[in-house]
Amino acid sequence: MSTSTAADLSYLDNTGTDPAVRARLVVGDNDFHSITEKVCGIVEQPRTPPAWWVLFAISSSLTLVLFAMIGYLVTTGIGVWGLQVPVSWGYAIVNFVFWVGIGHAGTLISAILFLLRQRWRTSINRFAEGMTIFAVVCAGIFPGIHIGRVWLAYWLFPIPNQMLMWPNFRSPLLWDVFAVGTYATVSLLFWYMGMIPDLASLRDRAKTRIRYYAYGLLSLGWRSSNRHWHRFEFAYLLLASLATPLVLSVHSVVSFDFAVSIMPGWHTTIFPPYFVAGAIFSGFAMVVTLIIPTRKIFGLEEIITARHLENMAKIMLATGMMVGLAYSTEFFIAWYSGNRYEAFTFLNRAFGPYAWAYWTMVTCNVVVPQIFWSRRLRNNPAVLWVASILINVGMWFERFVIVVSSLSRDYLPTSWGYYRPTIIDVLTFVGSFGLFFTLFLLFVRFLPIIGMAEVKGVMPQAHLDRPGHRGHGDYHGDIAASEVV
Amino acid sequence: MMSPATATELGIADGELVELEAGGRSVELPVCLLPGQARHSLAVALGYGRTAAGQVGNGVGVDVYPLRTLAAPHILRGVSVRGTGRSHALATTQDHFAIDTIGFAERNARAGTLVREATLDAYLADPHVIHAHDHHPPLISLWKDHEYEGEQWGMAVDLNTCIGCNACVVACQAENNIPVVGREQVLAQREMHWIRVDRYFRTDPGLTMGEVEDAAVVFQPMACVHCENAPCEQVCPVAATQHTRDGLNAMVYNRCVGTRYCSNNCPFKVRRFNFFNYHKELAETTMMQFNPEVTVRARGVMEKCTFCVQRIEAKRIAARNERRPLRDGEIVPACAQTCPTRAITFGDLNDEGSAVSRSREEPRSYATLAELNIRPRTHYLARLSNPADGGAPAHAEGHADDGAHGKESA
Amino acid sequence: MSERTAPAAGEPGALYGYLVEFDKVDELLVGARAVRDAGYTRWDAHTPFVIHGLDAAMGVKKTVLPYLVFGAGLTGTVGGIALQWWTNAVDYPYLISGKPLFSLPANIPVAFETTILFAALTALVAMLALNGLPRLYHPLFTNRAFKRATDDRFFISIEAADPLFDRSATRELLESLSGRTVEVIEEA
Amino acid sequence: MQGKALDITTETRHLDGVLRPALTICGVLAVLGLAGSLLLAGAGEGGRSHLLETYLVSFAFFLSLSLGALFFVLLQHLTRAGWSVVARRIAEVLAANVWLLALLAVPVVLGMGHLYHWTDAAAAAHDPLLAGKTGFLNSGFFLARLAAYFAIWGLLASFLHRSSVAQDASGDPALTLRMERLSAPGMILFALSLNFAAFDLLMSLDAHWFSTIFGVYYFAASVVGFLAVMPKILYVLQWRGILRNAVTVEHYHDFGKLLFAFIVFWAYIAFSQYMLIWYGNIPEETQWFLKRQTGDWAVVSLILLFGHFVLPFLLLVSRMIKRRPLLLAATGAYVAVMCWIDIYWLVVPEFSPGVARFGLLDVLCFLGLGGVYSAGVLLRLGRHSVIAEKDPRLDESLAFENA
Repeated sequence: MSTSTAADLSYLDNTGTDPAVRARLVVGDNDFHSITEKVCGIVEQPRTPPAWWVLFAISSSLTLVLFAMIGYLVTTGIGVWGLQVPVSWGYAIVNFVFWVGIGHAGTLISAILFLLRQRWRTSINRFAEGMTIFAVVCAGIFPGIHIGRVWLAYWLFPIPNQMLMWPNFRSPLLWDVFAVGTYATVSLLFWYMGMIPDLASLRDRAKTRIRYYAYGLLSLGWRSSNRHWHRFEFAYLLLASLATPLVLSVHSVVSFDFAVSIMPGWHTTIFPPYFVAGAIFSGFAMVVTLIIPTRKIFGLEEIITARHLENMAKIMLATGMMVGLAYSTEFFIAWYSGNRYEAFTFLNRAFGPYAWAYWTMVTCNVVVPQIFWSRRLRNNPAVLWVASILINVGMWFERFVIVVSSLSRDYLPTSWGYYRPTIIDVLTFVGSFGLFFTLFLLFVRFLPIIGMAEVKGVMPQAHLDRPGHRGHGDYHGDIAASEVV
Repeated sequence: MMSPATATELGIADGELVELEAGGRSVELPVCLLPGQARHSLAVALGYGRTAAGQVGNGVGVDVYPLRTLAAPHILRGVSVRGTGRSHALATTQDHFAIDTIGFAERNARAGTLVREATLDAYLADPHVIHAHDHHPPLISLWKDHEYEGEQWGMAVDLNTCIGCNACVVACQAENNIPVVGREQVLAQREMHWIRVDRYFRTDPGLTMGEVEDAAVVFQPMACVHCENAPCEQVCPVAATQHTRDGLNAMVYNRCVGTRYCSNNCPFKVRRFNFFNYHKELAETTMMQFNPEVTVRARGVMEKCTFCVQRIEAKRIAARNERRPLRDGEIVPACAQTCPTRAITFGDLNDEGSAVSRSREEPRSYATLAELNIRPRTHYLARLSNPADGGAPAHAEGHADDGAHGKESA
Repeated sequence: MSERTAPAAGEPGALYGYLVEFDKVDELLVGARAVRDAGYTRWDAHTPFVIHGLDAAMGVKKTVLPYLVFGAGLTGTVGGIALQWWTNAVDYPYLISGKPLFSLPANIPVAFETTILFAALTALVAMLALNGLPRLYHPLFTNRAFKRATDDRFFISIEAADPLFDRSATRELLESLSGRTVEVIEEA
Repeated sequence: MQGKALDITTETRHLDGVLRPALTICGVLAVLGLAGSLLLAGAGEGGRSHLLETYLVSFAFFLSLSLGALFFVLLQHLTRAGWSVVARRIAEVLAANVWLLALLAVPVVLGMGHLYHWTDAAAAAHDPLLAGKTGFLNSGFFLARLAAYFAIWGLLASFLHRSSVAQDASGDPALTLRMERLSAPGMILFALSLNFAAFDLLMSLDAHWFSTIFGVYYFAASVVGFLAVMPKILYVLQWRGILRNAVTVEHYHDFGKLLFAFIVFWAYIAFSQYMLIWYGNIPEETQWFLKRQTGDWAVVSLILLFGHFVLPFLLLVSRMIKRRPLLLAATGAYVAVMCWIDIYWLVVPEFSPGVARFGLLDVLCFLGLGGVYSAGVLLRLGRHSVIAEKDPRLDESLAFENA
């Protein structure tokens, strides 16, 4: 593994394919301390960079737009949106599914990759988990505001009330309440728990009292004790094992919202795994969209390496193909079923009034990822970035196609309709991006965006004692050359 | 109104504003394409474009009296039509969207199974002819069905006698305090009718919209059919719609939080949502016109046909006071009461002698979308026709087509 | 600090224990084995990240956490099913879509989520509780060098409360390791 | 460079002495099983049909093992996995055994007329639903597809097996790269073919019924099946002194974890399919489950629920079992039986509504086919080393430890 001169940036390239050598997960001359410096340095910059302020101003303004739209909606009525009778779920639900989908990558990277011993996760998991939380916050807003009487949303919880009534546990919307609620809670726990040791690092480096106390409080008095680490690791493993089926379940439950119905185009048994694959797909796309500029701005190329990006590109390719397989299976079965309504729904998707949405979806989700077959293209961050944005667009359209095109033409042709969003719909959607980025910017400014303790644990220096142990994970390589402590 | 074929000839699109000129006078009207309108003929409605009709009537539509002359009070000849290229949105409660080719074909194909018909000859030859195309496995659930005891309300609509006059729609609207939402909301497809008359055109198969010369109309009044296994009920998270003991698919307005999930999962799309507070700006006197027996729905709740539950309860209480059982035919929902041809029968399905039960026995009786195992409580009696030439309507593949059956005709 | 004026254990100024710092992982592991073999029980290693093999080197016993979490998960499942059964089939039964009052297939998702929720909350809370966290103050925090325990240094601390603790013998043991100077930590 | 790593040349890596007795056992099983089931089928009434049905069950079961193995090998290459190298050769052999299954498909093809009611063109023409599907469900196209599936699987498996064997001699890391590169498109072909094969072989038994998730279901069943037999194979090999030190408890542990995960995955897919259909309550879909909850089949469904999910879940959640090769092998063997019952449950209710006439014939047919299948595996396995000797990641696998 080359650790070449500073002028030569090729040392950043760890995308080699030699099967006998594991790519290093951290490149360059890094030791434990330099990792701490690099990651904490982002948070510890005494002056907030102007670019941050500009972005923050934009995103917080958009957040205000979101709140204004919600205010208008609540005071006026759902009618301010473009909904009508065949299509009585529109942007709000599309956005909900979109954001929840994005919110899957974090826990996926953390939990599933953890269980699969994909050590490259350590550089990106914190970041992705943060993104999960913010996406789930955005997602959580939509089912709340999309109901006709927002002020009664608490009726969806099984709270004893004076009507002596309980919610209907047969409804998938109630499952959603539990699934998304659990998911938000567990993701938050997972994120926070993983952050405790890093918060302690920030505490121990604090130069001001406020920082000392703030991070001190948040890190709960973590003192790096190995007896604590032991339970911590076990708890982390358990949380990962719990979060993995949870991730699957949450998007499955979201898919049940559609799949339990009897609407053609909604009632499809493949929805649960297909939604999960789509969620992973869109989640990774969003991580890539965010991480490429972030690593550039903060100079994290040595920790979030080219290999990381390449791995994510491959996962996007794989999940994109899964989604494509699901599209074609659905199409095939729609014909095979011999069910007139089912068959028409799919014909209508591809050639009806919403064909534009359908083909946007297919192009972005199935065609675009094909460029990742090329090693050169997937290792080009600019190409990857653009592709990831297109995939985000495509995944939004996937939900749009499912929700809107299916509803717009169901059983009785006399009730067919064509849904058009209003400006309020659009601004609410745009506003949710404002909220997402506001939270994201705050995260980048105040919390450690890379799990330092975990990155250190996969560095070669951490395993000097046990040569045999180099085996697993996507690191190892010749230790001798990389011994730079 | 203009036939699609004529429109194609003239190069005029649906909803386009056209200038009609006759005898040097002209008016500008939007075109509404209607299959079945005779070729090269137009129909315009008198009575619109009034200036002193009060708040409701002023400025609605176009006054076509300028075209009318003493010499030709009803039929004008030699009218010239010129498209203007501008268009006008016609508010209709059906066909909210211009139909594309695949949608057009699909509608034609579906109409035959939704609205069933047969010729008298075919029916006499085989009374079950209208079920000839039911191909579905036995309607059995994966769980043990409930036993329904006591009165079980049901309805039968005879398509043979229904003339599609829309009186039921108006009666329902008056009885159940259904808001009048206005043109804009209708354009946004948010009309509130609990019962509507679904209209399909029967055309020759294989024609595209522009080629349709002639069309017959079939129609079907459609309200909530109170499915036994109602798809809407199970998806409601707050149990705002559930089955009553007497089989009504009840809507609990003050429990409804407005997720609209029930509407999505309703195959008939008969549920209506209060997108706004439609009662907000009504005059005191208008409010006093409301039926005090029926709740006025708030903003953000779903509503739909109740089988006139207020009437059911009133009769039930009366019968209980008189210590007698309810008589068949005693309870009459507003739509049935108003129907000029008595096409709607209402009664107890658990009572074998009731009119509605007897109508179930008829071979003509069928339930729309029965293959979904939703067990609708409203059944339809298929329409029989006896065309003079013995040919015409094949029950089989229905042929319908598009057009406009508008509430507003410019 | 003389014996005579020594405050009672736990009071300010009392001896908490010794702390020794290591630069490298392997040094720490060697040290940990030595301390383990000497029979100490109230001692600990402090590392900025998890070091595999350290648990064995220290002789840390397996935590009971998985059993707690499994129990909590089971409680969640049973609780979730019971909640749905009681609310929808017993306390307020209503006819919904002709489905049975107790519709088990429809109850699985919620029961699953409550399982995960209970188990996950237990995992975190029990982990913290077993670790005695949050504990915002600790004598070790008084040591400046210890701040690098969250950065790049490795430590072993032995508490004075350990039955085998002996001021000189323990110090000798620690000094025999390849760490830096042994530091004295006092309660404050 | 790996100080502690095992020197692979010190291991027994060939079946040699074991091969002959093992083959004898397989041969006896095959002859007894097949002859016995033919005999039974000839004797009993409707025996021939029953034999065909149960043959299809066992055929689909052994096919699922090979497909699961093929998936496993493809996945290991795609993810550049290190831990599994010691066991990959065995999976390669299982996968390559799909050629034998192509041969074993002949009786299924010959019995098509009985197994697949849509093959009856006259009846299909009478049934509007089937008439609409004849473009897809017709004998010619069915056979062509079947041939295509086996070609895809066989060629993929052979390529992976042969390249790996070639590496035993040359140790050329470029071979690993080639296998990795091929695995990506290979996986896509695999996914497509498995999906449609499941539709063709199993779903079309009831040509009226359809479920988009069905392919995924068979996929889940395949992977569970493969992972269930894997610890048993490893255990038996080690018991006969082969790979005694190369395969460690760590590898068993990982197979145990994967088995656990895929059992949960199977349950997830099965639940999704059932719940969605139960909930939607549309007869054209529920009819399929209705058959499986009527009469005896309700019991079989419950056996699957508890035996294929609850019990293995409880067993495998324990770390103890996963780290005891014997216990894991036993659990795996048990799960494999459940997998067979699963496929039985997919197939037989179509022919025998209400009555699960499970009997000696089923057992004999299973054993007979099992004998043939195992003999195929043994012959292939005996030809080369049972471990990918010069895989560049072998050392990593040998030194592998669960963190």
